[in-house]
Amino acid sequence: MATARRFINRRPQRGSGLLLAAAPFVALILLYLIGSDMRLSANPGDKLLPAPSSFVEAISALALQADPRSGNYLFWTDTAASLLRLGLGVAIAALLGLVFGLAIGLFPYAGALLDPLMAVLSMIPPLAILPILFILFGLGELAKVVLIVIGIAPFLIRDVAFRARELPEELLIKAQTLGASSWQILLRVAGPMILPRLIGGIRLALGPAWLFLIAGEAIAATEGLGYRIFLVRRFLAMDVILPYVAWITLLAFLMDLALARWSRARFAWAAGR
Amino acid sequence: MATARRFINRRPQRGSGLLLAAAPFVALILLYLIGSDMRLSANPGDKLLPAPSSFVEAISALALQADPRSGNYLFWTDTAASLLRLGLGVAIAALLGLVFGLAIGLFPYAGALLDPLMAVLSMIPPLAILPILFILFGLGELAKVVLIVIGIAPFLIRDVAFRARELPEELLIKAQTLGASSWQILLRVAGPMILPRLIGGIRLALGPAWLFLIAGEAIAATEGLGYRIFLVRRFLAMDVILPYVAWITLLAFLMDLALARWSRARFAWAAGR
Amino acid sequence: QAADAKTSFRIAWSIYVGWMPWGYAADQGIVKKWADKYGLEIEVVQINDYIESINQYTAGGFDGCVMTNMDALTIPAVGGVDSTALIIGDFSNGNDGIVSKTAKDVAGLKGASVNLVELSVSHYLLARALEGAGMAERDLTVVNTSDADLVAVFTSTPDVEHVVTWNPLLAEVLAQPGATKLFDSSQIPGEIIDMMVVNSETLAANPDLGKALTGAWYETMALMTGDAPAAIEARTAMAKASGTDLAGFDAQLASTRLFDQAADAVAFTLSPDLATTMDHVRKFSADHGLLQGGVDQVGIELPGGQQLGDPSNLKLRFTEAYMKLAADGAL
Amino acid sequence: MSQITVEQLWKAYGDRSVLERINLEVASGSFVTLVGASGCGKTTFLRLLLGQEAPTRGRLLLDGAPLPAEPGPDRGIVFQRYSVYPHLSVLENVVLGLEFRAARWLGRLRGPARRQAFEAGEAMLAQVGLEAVRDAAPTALSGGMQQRLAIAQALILKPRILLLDEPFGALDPGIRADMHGLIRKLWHETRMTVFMVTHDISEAFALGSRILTFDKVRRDPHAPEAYGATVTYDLQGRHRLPLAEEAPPCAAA
Amino acid sequence: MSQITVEQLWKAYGDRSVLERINLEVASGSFVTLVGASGCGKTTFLRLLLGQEAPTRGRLLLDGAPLPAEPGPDRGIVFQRYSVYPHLSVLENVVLGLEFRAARWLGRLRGPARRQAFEAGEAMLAQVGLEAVRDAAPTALSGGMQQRLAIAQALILKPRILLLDEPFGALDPGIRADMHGLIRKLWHETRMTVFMVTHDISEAFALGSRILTFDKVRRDPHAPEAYGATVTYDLQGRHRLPLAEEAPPCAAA
Ligand SMILES: Nc1ncnc2c1ncn2[C@@H]1O[C@H](COP(=O)(O)OP(=O)(O)OP(=O)(O)O)[C@@H](O)[C@H]1O
Ligand SMILES: Nc1ncnc2c1ncn2[C@@H]1O[C@H](COP(=O)(O)OP(=O)(O)OP(=O)(O)O)[C@@H](O)[C@H]1O
Ligand SMILES: [Mg+2]
Ligand SMILES: [Mg+2]
Repeated sequence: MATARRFINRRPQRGSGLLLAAAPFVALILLYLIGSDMRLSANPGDKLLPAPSSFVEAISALALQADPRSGNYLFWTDTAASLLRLGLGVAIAALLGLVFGLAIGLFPYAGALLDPLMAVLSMIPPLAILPILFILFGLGELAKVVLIVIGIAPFLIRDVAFRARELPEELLIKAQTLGASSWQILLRVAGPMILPRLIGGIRLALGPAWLFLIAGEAIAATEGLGYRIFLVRRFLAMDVILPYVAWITLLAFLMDLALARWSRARFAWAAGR
Repeated sequence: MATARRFINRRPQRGSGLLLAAAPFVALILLYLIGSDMRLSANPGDKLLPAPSSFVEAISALALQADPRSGNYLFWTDTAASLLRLGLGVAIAALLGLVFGLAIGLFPYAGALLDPLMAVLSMIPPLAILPILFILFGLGELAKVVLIVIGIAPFLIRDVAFRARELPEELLIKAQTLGASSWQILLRVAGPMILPRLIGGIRLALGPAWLFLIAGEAIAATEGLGYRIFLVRRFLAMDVILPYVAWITLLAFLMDLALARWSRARFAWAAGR
Repeated sequence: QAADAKTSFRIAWSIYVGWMPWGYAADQGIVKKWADKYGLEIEVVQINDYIESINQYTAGGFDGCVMTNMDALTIPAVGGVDSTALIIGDFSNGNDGIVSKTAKDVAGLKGASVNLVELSVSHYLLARALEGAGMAERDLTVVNTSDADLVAVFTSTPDVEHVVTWNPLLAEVLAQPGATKLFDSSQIPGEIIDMMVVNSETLAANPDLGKALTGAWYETMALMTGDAPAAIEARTAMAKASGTDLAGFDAQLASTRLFDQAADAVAFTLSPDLATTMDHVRKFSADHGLLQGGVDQVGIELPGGQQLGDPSNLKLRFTEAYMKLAADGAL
Repeated sequence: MSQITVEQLWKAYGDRSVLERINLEVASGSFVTLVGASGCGKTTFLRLLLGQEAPTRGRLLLDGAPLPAEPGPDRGIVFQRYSVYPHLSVLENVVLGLEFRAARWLGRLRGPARRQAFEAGEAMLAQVGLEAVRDAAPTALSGGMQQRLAIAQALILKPRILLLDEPFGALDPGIRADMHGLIRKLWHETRMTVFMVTHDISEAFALGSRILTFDKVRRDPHAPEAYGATVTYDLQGRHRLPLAEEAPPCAAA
Repeated sequence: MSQITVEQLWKAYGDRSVLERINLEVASGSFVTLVGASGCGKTTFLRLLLGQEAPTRGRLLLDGAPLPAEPGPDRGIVFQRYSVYPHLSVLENVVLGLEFRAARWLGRLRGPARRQAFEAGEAMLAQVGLEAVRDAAPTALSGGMQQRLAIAQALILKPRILLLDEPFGALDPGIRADMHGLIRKLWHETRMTVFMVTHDISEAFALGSRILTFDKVRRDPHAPEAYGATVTYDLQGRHRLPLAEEAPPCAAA
């Protein structure tokens, strides 16, 4: 009976679903292994598609052996430095998003003042103003964090403002009939109700945040995942680059997952929306 | 009576709203002029914050005078080259978004196969895998277009897939009771209904698209807005960089506006959503 | 002047064979030792992106920065920052080169696309090579390519056939099977100069800064040259920091005329060839729009009072004074 | 011609029983109205008839053969909302079924076939009184007009069974009366079998030739979800009982 | 104590008249139900009473003084939906008004004041029969329970006027009857003035001590939006008229 059903109505079983999900990854890995083998047999010194053993060597050298110059385990100091910058940048942008987004979305005057500015700011490609940023904020940690903030804050602000305007008007009216002032509405109604959406916005902004982190580290840093990638890129050390990219992807993935989980646990009431 | 009203209930009049909107821009311009004047009076050769007249000179040299070396009007060839790359990249990504997004969102088998892959792909920072892109696609126009596609297609695919899953189930069921095959549902129901959302997705992706365009042009090019910015960065020619950034911002703004207008005109039925 | 009475200074450097000693000197405390001697604080900052370090210096973020003679002219000097070449560290003697997969000589580049960092010394090297072969830049197409990606694109993309670059990228590119070096900087010796540039006003107000830097530099030079275990160790550390090994680093050094003796640097600075070189450089810069006011826009002061360009706009100065102090053992 | 047989039908979602032990014979051409408290499984029953869900146990037969396991053109449906396609004009909405049937690959007719289909569509629109707005966008129509359009759209393929899930629940009382007239007229003309869910008892009695009430007969106070609902009353139309007062709601308020 | 006077009230949005020439005296402690076809301006009238909208012409007086021009704690409201805060527990929802009143800056009470407020909240919850679910999330409640919560939330500040906009429109008939009992009880106890919009005529008559019907009396066939609605019938409670049949709907179906 199920044979003739429309493709739109056919669902994979649990097991075959997992198989299907794994298939493209397996295919990609196989493709890589074949390509790597072909290039390496033509030129054993080829650096483009290293054998998997080279990844292990390169990464264990970085992760398990202290760098003789600095005594650091580079892989971990890179990771720590990048995560710190990313965390700071995202946290600051989120705070700006919450404060300015709520103000713009809730208060018509604030909206009239800042909405057009944000619309224009969000259109400026941050990479184009990198030189200006470095000059304004120096080449230290500040500039890298600022780049992330500038890169994602306008998006978060506009997203929060948009969502604040979408809050059911009835709930804001009701708060007023309960005697709430604008400030109390912000603090106890609009603020808490916007939080899960802010988390959603942060999840969307994580991709760009990584991008700006890497771009910033490429130009001025002495450690960090992006720094390392750009340092060894000059020598085409794919045995370092590819594991670093995989590691970044994994970190990004875990962050996204953690935020999603946390949001679902903490803001269970918003789940259905 | 209106004096004691809550801030949340107070709306600016039309005229004062315009004034408010203009205020931050005027403030920014004033700030720039003061800063520029201060630096220029300390060092007349300063290139960091040039006087407005320098912008005019620099841009009219690029826009109105043919380059002696190539005979081109650089400002316009840069703009044309960048817009072509951007347009191609966005168009291809949109097509991929539509095709794969609909397939993933509508067909459970396609979703099981591609959803996890897309989740992982969308987490890879494209800037980190630039070398791989060059190797696969060369250094010509193709690589720059591909960078844009790789940068935004996963987002568009996932966005469309998500929206396809959000289509009212009733409408898909109803199509089946009208005898539609999966293919017909795709073609006449889900496809057309997703289009306005695709435009919305493209609008969101335009920012990142510009980013990737600039990053690609920074790496290897002979013309383009990003190329020029990174080239003249070598001698800190802010008199070129700032007008170029303003021009990019304007272009991005106009594109966004045009898409919004067109979408509202063409998909009037989706307006209320 | 704002530069008066300063005791703490910031110096920027970026990774390049001739500048690695700065990183080593900072790591080993040599810079601190000399700074202490003159009662100063000197912070030595490594910056990934060479151009960004010069831009920062030009914008006032640093008091000194390493750069080539050409960039010193086209970036800080043109930007109105009066700069002095404090230490002539080396000149490129084969460290910059033109490499091709298909062409056999410079003339073979006619009509081709050449990938390089536009407006850099690579561009200058190409211009000089073309001049020597009786060609001009319009005979080929220059494709601006980021230095970080030159190796990748040359080794892996068939449509990139010719590149101009510097070490250590040059060595990577040459290692590619079938790559031929068409031209290198040893054919224009002394024209691509790597130096420590400091802000002239700061230097005038704080001559001790010049003394401390010069002292630290030549102590490091003495430490790293030769075959003593300490020298091997120093060069190994520098090799590691620049992403290669001792052999690779020594190979790069071999194509660099490093002035490890201050007296040699003084002699180079005083030689009349320097004026010729700078004249070439400023003509190239003017041709490429870097000196928009023409060849004479910026004045260059050479040792012995000789001047090039606009004498009322002297922004780039060469001086042997501090190196001479080192040569005389007077620091 | 379209006789429905329900045999020992049982539907559960995981541990949760929704419907149990339903046995029915519905004669071809019946107008069956389904009432019962919210959450009693009325919509679920319609979904089973539609083929959108499969029974957990038991069988559903159409003229003695098992019902196709997915929705198809033999069974039309009208939902409370979201029943028309916002991106198509009124006329295009009605013609859609004909286009699906005739244009397998493009889903879009051309030339004379198209003209013919559109004429049929206009005739259908005239029957539901929408000929004047044939080129309008459905979003511009009132709720009642949208539901008329949804009915026209479902009827154009002449389904043997028409399923209606609270089709007038969102409409104003006045408009609702109009719709009753319309649906009764169409039922008389086409003689199809109709199943209609409603919350409005008087509507159920006014329209139905047969009224089924759904409720739970077994209750386990410790496991309120253990048992499902079944048909508790099976009444002939034009026969009134104060059902709402009698049957306690299934779901806790 | 809370006498409402409406004088020559007229409300238009741009060219579109919604309400016109409304004159009313509502005695303190009345239970006024408002009926009328969809789009007749019932909600608009409530919004004017609430201060959410300003009249285009005419005046609204509360005990002889102009009504405050924005919502405040003297006038409580319950909407058809979206009336409770999903991010607060049931008890927190009820206490919110007390916290707003007492904690000007934080909007959140601490210490004994907090304990006192929460006790008052629990007493209020007991009145609407929700004491058992005080710590639950409102999203976990049924529709009827959510509306009871919304009423409790509005009543805790003892507003002089309570406005209800189709408060039971989304509820099941059985639950609706419960709610009628509840609202009547609370009205009796508090003696506040109640305005309640409903679509259900029998509800209007069952609850109201006074029933107002809204409709357009003037119509311009060429400009259907030129004229607004006004009060067409003003009836005492417990007095029935087949109003639905008489008053044609304002908005075209
Ligand atoms: N896909 C599903 N998974 C789990 N439970 C479901 C599912 N669909 C419906 N149910 C449950 O089955 C029960 C019956 O739902 P159904 O929608 O059939 O009720 P109904 O009688 O149509 O109610 P209403 O009058 O509110 O429309 C409900 O308790 C519902 O929660
Ligand atoms: N902000 C507004 N701007 C313009 N028109 C409005 C606005 N608010 C309401 N209207 C119009 O005023 C008329 C009355 O609306 P209102 O919501 O008061 O009707 P109602 O009697 O409550 O209807 P229902 O029974 O459907 O809730 C409608 O035609 C509506 O379109
Ligand atoms: Mg239902
Ligand atoms: Mg209303």
